[in-house]
Amino acid sequence: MSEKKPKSIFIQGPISGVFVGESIAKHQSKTDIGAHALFLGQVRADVRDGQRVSHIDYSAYEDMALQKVHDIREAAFGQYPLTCMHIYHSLGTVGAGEISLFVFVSSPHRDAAFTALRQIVDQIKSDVPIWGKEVFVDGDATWKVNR
Amino acid sequence: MSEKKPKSIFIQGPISGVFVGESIAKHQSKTDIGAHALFLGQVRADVRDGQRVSHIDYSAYEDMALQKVHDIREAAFGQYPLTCMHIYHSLGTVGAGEISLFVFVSSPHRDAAFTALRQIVDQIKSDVPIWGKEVFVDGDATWKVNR
Amino acid sequence: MNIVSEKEIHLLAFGMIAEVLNSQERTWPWAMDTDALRADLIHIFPELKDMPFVIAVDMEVNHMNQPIPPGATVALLPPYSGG
Amino acid sequence: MNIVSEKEIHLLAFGMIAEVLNSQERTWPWAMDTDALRADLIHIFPELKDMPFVIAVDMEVNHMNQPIPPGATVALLPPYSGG
Repeated sequence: MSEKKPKSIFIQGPISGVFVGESIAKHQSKTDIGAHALFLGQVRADVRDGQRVSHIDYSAYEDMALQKVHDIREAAFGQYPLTCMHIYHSLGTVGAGEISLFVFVSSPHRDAAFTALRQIVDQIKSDVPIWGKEVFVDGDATWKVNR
Repeated sequence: MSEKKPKSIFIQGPISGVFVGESIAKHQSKTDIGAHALFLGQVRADVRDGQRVSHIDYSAYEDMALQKVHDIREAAFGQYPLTCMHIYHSLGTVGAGEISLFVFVSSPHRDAAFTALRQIVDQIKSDVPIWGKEVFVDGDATWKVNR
Repeated sequence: MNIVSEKEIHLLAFGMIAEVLNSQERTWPWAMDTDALRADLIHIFPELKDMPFVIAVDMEVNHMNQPIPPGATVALLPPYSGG
Repeated sequence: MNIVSEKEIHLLAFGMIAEVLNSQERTWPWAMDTDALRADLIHIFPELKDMPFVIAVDMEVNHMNQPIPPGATVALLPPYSGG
């Protein structure tokens, strides 16, 4: 365990469009940025065995998740010329159509932002201990499986 | 020329974070979307020959630009399983730190959104008749060159 | 757009080319193809000789020489720099 | 976190594993390594036999068998599904 606890990435409930818009606006003073690439993961109302997903309940091993995200951040900053990076993930209930993951990467030129964004999102899905339980409209539930 | 004029992509002046946030929020009713990928092009305060860029003045051959964007859209919808796509570009003055290009691609899964986003941004830069004149703090100006 | 006669074209210019022509939009004597038009333009505006631009005829760019119908809308397009 | 004795570990469980254990957090008898712990857990909770999970020892996952220090924080992690 590191001495310093990494900054939290967790937001209780969904991530709003307003929050994303405000995050973007905060970067106007960083005039060496030429490219922002953003990813937003949205909960789908998937139908499984005739049941439609109403919402996902997210939980996490928070301490370990923050360490993993810290490692993902450091690796990306070491590989690509990035100006900044912000990562947010929901905990608790996020309804169908709402946003549960927000990754925001900025760089002077677009290639680094695109490549880093994709890598970071893939690593968040594969390496960060977060779980989603899909709750159906009728109250049944199943644990989400990432592709 | 096609019979039907394509929807405009042009916004007078910079594209705001609020506008991006509102665009995102409008997609909450589309519950088959799982992934949004967004690109924002921001004006850099580059220094050339000791002069710092204050703003860019954008102009376009609007009719042809809309045709080209229409072609880019149709090609991407034909190639990838996309749910929706929005493209906006500024005309007129956009200051350093402000946003002049906003591309927003949504799909059920993230791979299509990432791949389509990058292709669309590259094609907008290479195929759409838009020009930026970089105006320096002291009033001098030079025509922007895309990398 | 202005009405152009059968022996004229509608000429649009953008970016640094518009600065040389000192206008974005004007009528211009018809030329039979884009090579001929380019020669006519360089004759009047010698600075264009060293400036890169392509010529769109009715919004179509062809990097080969292409015919110009009388009355066409012809646009002079320096390298794009959107985004 | 609770204080655990030298012959205990602090056991965390997540996702569908937490549902089987009916708790997210408990003390558990120390086992010398992750293979031994897995066997102990399956003995008490036979459903775990057919459920995929990895074991993190003090937040480190090693897909090989790894030793468990007494007093360690050990977490049972089913496949991640964030995003």
